Amino acid sequence: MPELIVSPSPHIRSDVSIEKIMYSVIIALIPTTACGIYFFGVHVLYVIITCILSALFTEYVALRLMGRKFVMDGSAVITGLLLALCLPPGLPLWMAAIGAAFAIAFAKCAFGGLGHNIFNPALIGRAFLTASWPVAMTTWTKPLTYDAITTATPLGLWKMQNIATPYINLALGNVSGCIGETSALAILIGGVFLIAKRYIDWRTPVSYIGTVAVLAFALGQDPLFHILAGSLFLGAFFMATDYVTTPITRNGRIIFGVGAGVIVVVIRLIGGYPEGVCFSILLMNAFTPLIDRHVRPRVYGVKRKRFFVSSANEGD
Amino acid sequence: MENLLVIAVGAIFVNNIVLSRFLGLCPFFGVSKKTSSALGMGSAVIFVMTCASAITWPIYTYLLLPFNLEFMRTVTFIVVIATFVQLIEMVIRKYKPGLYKALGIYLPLITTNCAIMGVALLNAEEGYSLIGSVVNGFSAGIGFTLALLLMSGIRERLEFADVPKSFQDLPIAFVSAALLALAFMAFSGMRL
Amino acid sequence: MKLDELTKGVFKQNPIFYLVLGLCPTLAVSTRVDNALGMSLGVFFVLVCSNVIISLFKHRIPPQVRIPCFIVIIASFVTIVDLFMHGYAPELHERLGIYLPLIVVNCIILGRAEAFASKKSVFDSFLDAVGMSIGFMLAIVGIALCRETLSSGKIAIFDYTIVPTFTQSPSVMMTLPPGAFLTIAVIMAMIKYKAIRKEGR
Amino acid sequence: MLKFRTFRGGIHPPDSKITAGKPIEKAKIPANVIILLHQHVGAPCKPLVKEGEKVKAGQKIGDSDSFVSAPVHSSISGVVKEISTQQSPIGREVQGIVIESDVRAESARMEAIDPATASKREILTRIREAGIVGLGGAAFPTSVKLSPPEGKEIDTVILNGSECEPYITADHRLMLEQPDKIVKGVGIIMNVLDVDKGFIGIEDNKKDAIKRMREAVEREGDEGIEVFSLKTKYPQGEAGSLIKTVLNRETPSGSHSYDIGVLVQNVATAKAIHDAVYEGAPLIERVVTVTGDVKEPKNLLTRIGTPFYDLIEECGGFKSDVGKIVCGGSMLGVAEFGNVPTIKSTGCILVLDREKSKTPEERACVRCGMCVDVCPTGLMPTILEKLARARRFEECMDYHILDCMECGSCAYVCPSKIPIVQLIRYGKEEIKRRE
Amino acid sequence: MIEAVIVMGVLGIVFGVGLAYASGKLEVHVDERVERITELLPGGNCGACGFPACRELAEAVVKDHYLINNCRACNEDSWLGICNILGIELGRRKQEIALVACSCDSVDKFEYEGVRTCAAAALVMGGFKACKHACLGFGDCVHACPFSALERRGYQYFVDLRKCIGCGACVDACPRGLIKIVDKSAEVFVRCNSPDKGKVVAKICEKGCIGCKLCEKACEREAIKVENNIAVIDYGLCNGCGACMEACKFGTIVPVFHAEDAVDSTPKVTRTEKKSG
Repeated sequence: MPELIVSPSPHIRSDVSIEKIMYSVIIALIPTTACGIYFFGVHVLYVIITCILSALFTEYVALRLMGRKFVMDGSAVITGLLLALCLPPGLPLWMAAIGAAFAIAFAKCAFGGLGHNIFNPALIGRAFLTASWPVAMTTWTKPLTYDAITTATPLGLWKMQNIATPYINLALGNVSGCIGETSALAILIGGVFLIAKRYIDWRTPVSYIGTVAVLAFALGQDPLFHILAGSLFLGAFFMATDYVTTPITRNGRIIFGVGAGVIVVVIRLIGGYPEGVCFSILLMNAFTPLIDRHVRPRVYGVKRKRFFVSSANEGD
Repeated sequence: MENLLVIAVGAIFVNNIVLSRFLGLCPFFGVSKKTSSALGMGSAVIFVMTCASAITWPIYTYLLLPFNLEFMRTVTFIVVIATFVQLIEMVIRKYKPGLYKALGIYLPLITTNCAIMGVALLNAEEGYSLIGSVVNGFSAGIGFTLALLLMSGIRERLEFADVPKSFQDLPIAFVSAALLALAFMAFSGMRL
Repeated sequence: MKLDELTKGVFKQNPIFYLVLGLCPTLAVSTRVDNALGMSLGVFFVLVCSNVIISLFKHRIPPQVRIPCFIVIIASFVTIVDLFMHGYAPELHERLGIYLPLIVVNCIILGRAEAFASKKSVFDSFLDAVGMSIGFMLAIVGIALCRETLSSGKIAIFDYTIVPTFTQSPSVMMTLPPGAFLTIAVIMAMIKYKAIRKEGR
Repeated sequence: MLKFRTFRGGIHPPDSKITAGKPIEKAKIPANVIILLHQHVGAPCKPLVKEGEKVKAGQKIGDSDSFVSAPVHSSISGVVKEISTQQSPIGREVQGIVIESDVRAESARMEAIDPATASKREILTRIREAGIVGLGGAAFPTSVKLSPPEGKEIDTVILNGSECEPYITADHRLMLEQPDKIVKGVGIIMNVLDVDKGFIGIEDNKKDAIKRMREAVEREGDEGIEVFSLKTKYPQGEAGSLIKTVLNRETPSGSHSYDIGVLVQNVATAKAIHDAVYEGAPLIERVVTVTGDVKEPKNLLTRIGTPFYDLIEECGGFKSDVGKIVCGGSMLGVAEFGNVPTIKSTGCILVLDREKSKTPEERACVRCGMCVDVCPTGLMPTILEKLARARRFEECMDYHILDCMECGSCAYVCPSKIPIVQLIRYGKEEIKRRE
Repeated sequence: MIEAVIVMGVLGIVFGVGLAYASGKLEVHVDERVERITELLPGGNCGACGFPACRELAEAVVKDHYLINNCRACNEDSWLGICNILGIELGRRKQEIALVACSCDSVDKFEYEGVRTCAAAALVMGGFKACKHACLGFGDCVHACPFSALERRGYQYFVDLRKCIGCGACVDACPRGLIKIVDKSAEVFVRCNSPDKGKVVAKICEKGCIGCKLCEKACEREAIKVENNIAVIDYGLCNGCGACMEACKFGTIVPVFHAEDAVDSTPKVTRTEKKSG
């Protein structure tokens, strides 16, 4: 009689794994990356490579310091790539490298690595760079010129000089801005791919973009301009859907999207920055633990929806 | 009215008392381990801060300013606040022992909570009216509670996290606070 | 034995890194080394004086109202420092802003008064106060040094440049709140890392 | 539009029903059978025979005085070799009677009764005497289930033919080959309970079975019975999900389906009831799907108590290096470590090779929320898993850990391959232990 | 100057009177003995006393002095100290230690895959050890010990007798109930817990107790008895002579090491380490 393996049920597992999801995200980012390189030239490629390498290297070193095994699961690559995509095309490479290193070291590894971070590492990297080198982070190059002619982003133009950019340019990406944020169409292709594969939930991007559109419309702004301009698409499809830092319930994801949408509009209209996608997601990341705690699905056979369940009896 | 809204938004978001002014850090790190106690502490601070703003304002305006005793504001304020907090402490201890237990040693520390003293001083410095002071005090309390709640949520989740040994407990709390402060920079430069 | 009372504040029970007291001024004024020095001198004066006075009167103060009494004593010294600095270093006074009067609610001072001075002898309290303030000073100046270096791209104390500008684009973030939290986090993690390594051996 | 109603969550594992097209074959009579005295929920039976005694196929050899219990019968004719402790396929050690076959195939039958004239008491006694238990896997004595407690009114009977588990085709084949017996069985259940509404729920991936059953219902001419096409989704066959889908009722947390007036029975149970009543046959054989990595997967009509290895042998033996032998389906089944005998509720023997048996490496949870999305109960498995691991059982109760029915959907979808079900089970056990 | 004095004076009087009044009105009685007792208690919050934390025990002790016997963790000095605070005198307290009653020698009956804790493994087909009573070796007891007195090396457990205070936290954690709390004076113990018949035990475990009664015959004081197929030592009668140990053919009875430098409570077992982790 052979020695058999005994393990608890279930005895079959789905073939979806962390690696598979991560590499699908990378594939979904290819159109965006290609657009970035096409519009802003070869320097962009260096920025992307620098970010990815720096992210991988930092993760390796940090895990070694922590005495853990380095696993090539693709998450560091995504962090590096996403960070690169939300940086200005002309950013000095050393800044990009520091940003990626900061993102991985403090936003990810300090919390215990993949799965434990509170904030989206790529966005922390971007926020860190914005706070550290505001000038470099707001120096935009003109698309398709391949030399550093500085211009303003569509949102900047709109905020400072009240000039609206044509929709077609916003959709195709023929405007200045961060590497990966300009072409709404390319992002949409990747996003739809991920939604179709069911790796991301459609609720987040839809509620996020929807909120921005509705709120912009309600406040007398051009909703289409507001959803196409800036990094809203990139944020909505790739950052606000990051598993680790967003709510785990479907309703929670809708709340997340709505909250982020409101913050984006508030920052764009009265804030100190022309764009607020990065900060809006970071702020909602901070709210995520609270959302997770209080927004729970209704349990089968349990009538009442109970909010504030566990804190009810702790006061006394 | 416009003015009050500006004060409120300023105190809650733009110049958040914890994340931007560095006031009240001891309870921010001390009581943020559980959401429930964070909520309790937060409400205590909101209450004390509002009342302290309301009490210190007349004393400053009608007692210290007319007699040119501005230099004594530190002493006066702290005495007023200390007395007031001690009263609150006694009340909670008597009627809400559970809450008292949860807040532990931090309730007496509200006395020395620089946030409350700081708000009183800021009110004096900015020259707010009575209503302005109260709104400022209340909003600062809300800002404090908001930051505390977010922090407690984060730390509750971190209990499951596989934080490296050298970052466990306080260091990771500081890192979280740093990242939270980074996120709160969203509101810097906000104008109404 | 007595030396222990002095040195424990500096290392073993450093008020900032081990007791985690007095964070507010530490983070708020540590943007520049000179601010940090001014702050720690103020704390030094207030801590030493109040510790000595409180331990002198420890038997006279009724226990029910001890905290208000301590606070009044501390507040008086803070007012002295405030007025003194206003007169002799108006620029520094300006920069420290409300954090100077807020020394009164610095947890270190009240904490030492409550935990130490109200129980121990005058001389012990004095040593404790000196040790604690030196510990505070080392910590705050250390943090300030890190932050100023990274945010200005050079190392300088007052106007003496120690290391000339090494980068043209320093990180602005280090002067901002996130930088402050981050600096102290990294320093604490490093201390912990060393402690763990030591224990492991 | 009832067709599109469904329950929350659920998963779509590959259905792997490789034996769906294979007719039921009669298995060889084994040399030895082991009749376990505890094959059901409730009190174990006491042996009625002694070592060395001769028994006939169908002879009652174990019974209990307890109400919640069912007798056991010898499934072959032969000699009682020993009565000893045996490993049961559900992981317990119970008393068992080993019978050696004498090849004479003598059988004992009860008299057939006519349900039209017989009293309810008579029918219930017959069902009990025939040793019928829930054949879907729960093994709850059917006579007990058909006697609802005082004050509980049953208004609907649902026959569970969904067979949502991958690999298993026993019920599917039964519905194809003996639909009339099943429909007659439902008729008996409805008569006993005085119910005039009955549903037969079948997943819509078994179109042929739906057709056959509809024809059989028409032939029977009972207007109260409706064949209900269910959306193919796991765990459709779980009672709660089935009731939700068919009737849109929910069993309140902590209560039974009879509390909301519903009785759920498996199709195989209905067929067994038919046999016991119309033919007087006790429950001594059932259809078992032997599938997975065996040379020739088959649907076998087997004698209860046949050792697993005999059945695997009959299907040509292992295809490759065997890793796991699972009693039941791939989602809920229990992995065996020895040559255990089948029991009444064994519907499937699944053999997996060593490669498929390996548990994938566990990674950190990335909070993807897939487990929350698929949980048919609406729990948050990832949180339960973390809390159970941290031994924070009181908080587990806040998250309704006891409502988990361990369907395994969460562990199936988890991209980090965390053994969520086992951790939840562990939490539940600890909570029960503490009470 | 005058104003300052007056203002401060008035404020002082107002607040002083207010506080004095309030403190009288809102007085809450706190027994300071609770604080002092809490300080003396070990602070492991092990829960062995039936209270969730040491402080709760202290509060209970003030009301009912004899509850102090519930604390198994505190040492002689602090125990006397607490008695002093309470003003009572109690006799010498019992001191106990935990011992793991399994040699971990049973053969495996299958390859287990799943969550690597004893409690979870015990739920899968009754555990992967052929012996139903065998240690599963994932160290739930080690994690449960509030005083880090247990150590796991491979499949064997070592109790640090200097740290162990017999609080029983590990007893609760072991799904097999293998851990026995015995008097600290114990010199030998039976390292098996299986009530199975000797035939069954011998087949699956080289070091299990088969209930042969050789030890019973060897003992002069009748301190060791075979009950329910397992030898049990009555530590009230045992003088630690070791006769039973020599009589046992299977090495089931082993000495408890009390030497300061010996951490092991169990001697080395010849079986090689199988899997760990």
